[in-house]
Amino acid sequence: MEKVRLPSISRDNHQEIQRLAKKAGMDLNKCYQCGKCSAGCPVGFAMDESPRRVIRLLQLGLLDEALKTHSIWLCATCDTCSTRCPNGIPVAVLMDTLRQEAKRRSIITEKNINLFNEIFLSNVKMFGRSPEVILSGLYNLRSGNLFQDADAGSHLFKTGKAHILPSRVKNTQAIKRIFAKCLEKGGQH
Amino acid sequence: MDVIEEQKWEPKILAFCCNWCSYSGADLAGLNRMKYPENIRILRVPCSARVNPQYILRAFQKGADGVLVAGCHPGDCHYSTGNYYTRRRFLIMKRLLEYSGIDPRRFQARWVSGAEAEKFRTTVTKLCEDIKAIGPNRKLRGLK
Amino acid sequence: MKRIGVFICHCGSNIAATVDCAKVAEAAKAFPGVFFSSDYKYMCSEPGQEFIKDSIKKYDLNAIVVASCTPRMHEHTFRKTLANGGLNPYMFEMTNLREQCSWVHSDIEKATDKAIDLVRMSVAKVAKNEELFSTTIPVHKKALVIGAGIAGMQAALDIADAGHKVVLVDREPTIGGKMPMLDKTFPTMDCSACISTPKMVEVAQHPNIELMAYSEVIEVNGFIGNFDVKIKTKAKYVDHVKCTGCGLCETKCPKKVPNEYDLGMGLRSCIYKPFPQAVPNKPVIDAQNCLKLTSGKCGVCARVCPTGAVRYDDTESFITDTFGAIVMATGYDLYKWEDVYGEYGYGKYPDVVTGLHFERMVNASGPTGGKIKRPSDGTTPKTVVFIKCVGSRDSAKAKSYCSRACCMYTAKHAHQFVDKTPEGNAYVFYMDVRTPGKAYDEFYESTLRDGAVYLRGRVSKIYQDGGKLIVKGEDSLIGKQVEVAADMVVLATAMVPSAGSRELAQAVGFLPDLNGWYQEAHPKLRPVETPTAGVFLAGTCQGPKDIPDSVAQAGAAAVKVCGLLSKSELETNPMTARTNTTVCSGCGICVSVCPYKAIQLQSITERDHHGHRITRNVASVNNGLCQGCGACTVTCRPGAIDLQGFKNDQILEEVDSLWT
Amino acid sequence: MKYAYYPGCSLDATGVEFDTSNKLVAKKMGVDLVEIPDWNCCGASSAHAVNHMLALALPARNLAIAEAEGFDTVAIPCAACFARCKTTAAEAQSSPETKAEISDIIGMDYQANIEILSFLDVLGKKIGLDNIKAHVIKPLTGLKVASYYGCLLVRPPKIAQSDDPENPMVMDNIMAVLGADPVEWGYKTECCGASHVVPVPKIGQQMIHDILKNAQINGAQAIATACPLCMINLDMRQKQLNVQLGTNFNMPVFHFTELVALSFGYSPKEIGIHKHFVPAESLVEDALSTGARREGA
Repeated sequence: MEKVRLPSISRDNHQEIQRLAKKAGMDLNKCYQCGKCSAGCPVGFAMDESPRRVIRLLQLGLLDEALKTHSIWLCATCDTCSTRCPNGIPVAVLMDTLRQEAKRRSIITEKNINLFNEIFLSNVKMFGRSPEVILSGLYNLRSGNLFQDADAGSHLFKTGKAHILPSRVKNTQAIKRIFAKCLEKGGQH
Repeated sequence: MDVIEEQKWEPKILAFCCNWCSYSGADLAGLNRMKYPENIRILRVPCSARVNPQYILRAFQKGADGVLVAGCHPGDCHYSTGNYYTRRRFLIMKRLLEYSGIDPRRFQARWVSGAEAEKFRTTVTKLCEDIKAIGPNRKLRGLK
Repeated sequence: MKRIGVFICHCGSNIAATVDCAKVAEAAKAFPGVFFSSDYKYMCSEPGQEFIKDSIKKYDLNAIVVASCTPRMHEHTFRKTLANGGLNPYMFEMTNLREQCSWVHSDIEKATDKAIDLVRMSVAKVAKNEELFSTTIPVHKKALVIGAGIAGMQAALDIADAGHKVVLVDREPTIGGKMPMLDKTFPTMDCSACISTPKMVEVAQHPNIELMAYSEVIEVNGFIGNFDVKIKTKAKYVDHVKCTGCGLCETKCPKKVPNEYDLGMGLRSCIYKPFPQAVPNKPVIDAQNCLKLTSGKCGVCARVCPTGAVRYDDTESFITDTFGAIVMATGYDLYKWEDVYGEYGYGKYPDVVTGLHFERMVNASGPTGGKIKRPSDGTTPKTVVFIKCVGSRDSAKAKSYCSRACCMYTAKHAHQFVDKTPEGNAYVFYMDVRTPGKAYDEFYESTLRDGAVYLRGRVSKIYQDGGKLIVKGEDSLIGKQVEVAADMVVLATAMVPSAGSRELAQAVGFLPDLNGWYQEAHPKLRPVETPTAGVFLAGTCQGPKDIPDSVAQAGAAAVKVCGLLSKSELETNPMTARTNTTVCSGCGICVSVCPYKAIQLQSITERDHHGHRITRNVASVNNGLCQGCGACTVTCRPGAIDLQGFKNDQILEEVDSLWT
Repeated sequence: MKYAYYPGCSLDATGVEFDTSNKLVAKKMGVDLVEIPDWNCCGASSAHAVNHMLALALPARNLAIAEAEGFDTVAIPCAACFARCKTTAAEAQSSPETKAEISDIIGMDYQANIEILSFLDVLGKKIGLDNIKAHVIKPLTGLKVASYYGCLLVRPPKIAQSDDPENPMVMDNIMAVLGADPVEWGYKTECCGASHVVPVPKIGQQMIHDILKNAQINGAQAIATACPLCMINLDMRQKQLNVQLGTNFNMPVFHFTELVALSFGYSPKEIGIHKHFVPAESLVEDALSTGARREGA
């Protein structure tokens, strides 16, 4: 069992945690660790740390540990937790916030999810839309799972549910502008 | 006043304290021998809701450099609802004073319970420091 | 013309060490109206007080200022000194030189200057003091207890045993409240009805207690010692004088409806007693459902009644009476979890029940004869999940407070279930186990030994899956999700103030707290008093409590009542508000701000300056009710209402004196 | 009624029959759907995982265009798109700064006053059950349907503003007026994992499995969805699940508007029922024929 030496909060990561909590619109002290969020979490079964424990890590000032969890990547943002939290804590938003922060620090514990997001967004950036075929195609290529969902492919094409040529936005400049602006406004992609 | 006077100037601050919370908070500060500036003059009232805004205006007219109104915490009023009136009343009062050119820092309404000796001490100490920083009040002086 | 005497106390060295008392006394001589000023080692000592009395005679003083410790300490002492010295005790002001000067400062020069200022303030004020006289009000030696649950019954019995008359009112057809509904009581596990029903009988038979069941307090006027109360008794449709309570009518009544007493799990007739040991042990007719009263048909009960006690034409009746004191004992209801807990099924799953349902189930005289059965199919559950804090400690959905009794009764329920179901599984989902009571934690531990499994975590969802209820939680101690396939789920729902308690409080003249509980006058030092003098609190109306605490608090309230009723009259504090009717415009704003309903508009007839008779409204203050807070004085635009002892001119003189 | 229509990427591909049935139903109900010109992807389900502002700006552009075109309402079939747009609107409405920042990023003036409706809202809130009932000519009598809402149409409650976050009934009620028999089940608002099934298949599959399982246990013959992502997950993945988890699911899944369209008398063919992965025609035929028999009798 790993030992935590308290106080574990150095001044700056305390401020860092407060900043993230503020960004997520929550007050960490409000969480009394009842676990209702984790009890109802549909992805909970696959998480290394339950959402409750992720919040606990932050309460104790263990920011890096929190950012290293797989949980923040596995969260499906279904908001079951936030909806039922007796203290009205926006848990899902916190997960988003931590995920974004982890990515900013390039702490990526779920490579495939990150890869999926990157391809997804680079598609959106390029076409203004998200052509599913290209998405899964590129994803398979880069993740190395070459034949994932290949079985479904034929049916998709046969039924016209997939097109080789992606539909795209005419005004691609507008989209590029949006991406550029958002990047300069901090955050990354 | 001339420079020399300016230097040995000591602010005079009037504090209205409700009998049940803030006045006994001040007493407790005494019991604990807590030190705070001599500039404060406590005037005992049954409830902060007894403090008529007129008194504050009068104090500033007569030459008060600062005024404090202290009462029980909202919800703990000995008379159950008095300090709610106080709270609303002095929000407006503050604006009026600001309007009439008085630095709002000169007038404060604070909640100090009978147990909060330390809070009483820090409140009045802070108030004194602020007022010393702002300097003597000349607004409303001698207005009749 | 005031002849003021000033006395500066050294309090040994307490004051003298930091304040130059002689200098202060000397300075005071120069203050307007001061005829004598001196310092002395201990003013509160016997010789000190003699010194004051002598000076009063010697210098013909008619107002006194003593500068010593805090008035909260010795104001009363010196008032008596004045009285003994032949002055009105209110011709007195006290300067706080110890707590608020010498003890908090160290610079002698500055402290002395401040002391002089403080004394000047007191002198300025006392110059405006007037003689005040306290009046007396009579005390009606009769108490009203509202609500006849265990707390109300206990309070009534204690007051009655002390020899005072008590009227005990309850809106239900029987007294007893919720306690008789319970099966056993923690931690001793003695039968709840067995210890509460004898009390009900004792109440009914007590010569000093007048029982008014099926009745409600609808109007309260007056003040401490003199509350005028209007009480409504609902139509019973049965003459309880004639009725012998034989119960024949109940057996013959053709219509059956769900029994409130069994939370709808059992049936009752429309002419009914809520339960066999009801007190009074005589039935009433439920007018909403009675065939005779709704459709005119039937009339069986009247026909079978051997004493002809049934009265279909009965109507509600009213009485008014005067009481010296009132005890509020209106109790609690259970939080309506069905309204907000969708994740637990909004009450659409029949086998998700509350703790009170469970109590009725395990109760031998309950609808299932003491057998734990699933409401859905009547089978015996093998796996039962207990969920704590449903509605409690949930600021997002329900109540943020802890309901205090749930941890213990849930432990009791879990114990009872495993006790009655040898191979049964009891799972308790909790956030904390709070057992701060004598033998409470030991009880919880015994429940654990019985085999109940405690899981730390709030349940997120319950859903029906075939015959089972799937309960999804987290065991937060291992950080893993847990899922229980349960046959029945018991919710420990929050306590909330009983329906109508807010309206009642307003009628009596005080405000409940944010959650609707009755607010005690002081959380520590006046726990059974309300801000309204003469009104006291017993039991859960003040906040969630278990039975022992309710009974203890009832006893405390009773003592307060007895203390009050032991006096034949009360001396009123003369420092109350007073109206100058000549300038009062009758706007009535003071009426609305008074927390004690002490001010009323009263019409007076007078002659105006042309000699015409005119009638107009003016504010008049009831000295019995006024507590002297002065909130009214500030709202008075013409400045007609003022507070004796803290009059506007007194305070303004104090303010002015600082800068003269 | 004239609504701006935001199909979103999926309806242009895997959700094509959702698009078709929406338009058929709208036509029948006299609702004029006008596709937002040159709309872009709303960023779901990746943008919010990466960049907060991006997650607001992408939907905002579409909404701003619709506003500029003079629409006061936009109808959005995809639950994910719906959620992203509602979130954007909520954040912009709650803070003028955010609104200004968004407008600056997209280089258009975003008012955040256009009303955003899911198709459940359109049918449930705007058109209304009676109106739908009036158009039913081929009731789906006795078809046991599990109405599946998923997460984004009901949560977070303040954003989604559905009829109920824990036990929504709007789709069940619609199914009932179609003559179908809505089943009571426990997973109507559980999450299907959205895109998880691609990057983390094992997890995604488990989530989908649990939903199908619960529908099965509670006697559903079919599942009705209101989101193309849910649809593709529940429909396309069954075969995969059977291989991976050794199950034998064969549960037809529908876009709920397909069922509405069917009961309005459109043929399975024109709606595109044959495009489903799990064959659904025969089930539909049975339901329609029993319906017809009952009508006849």
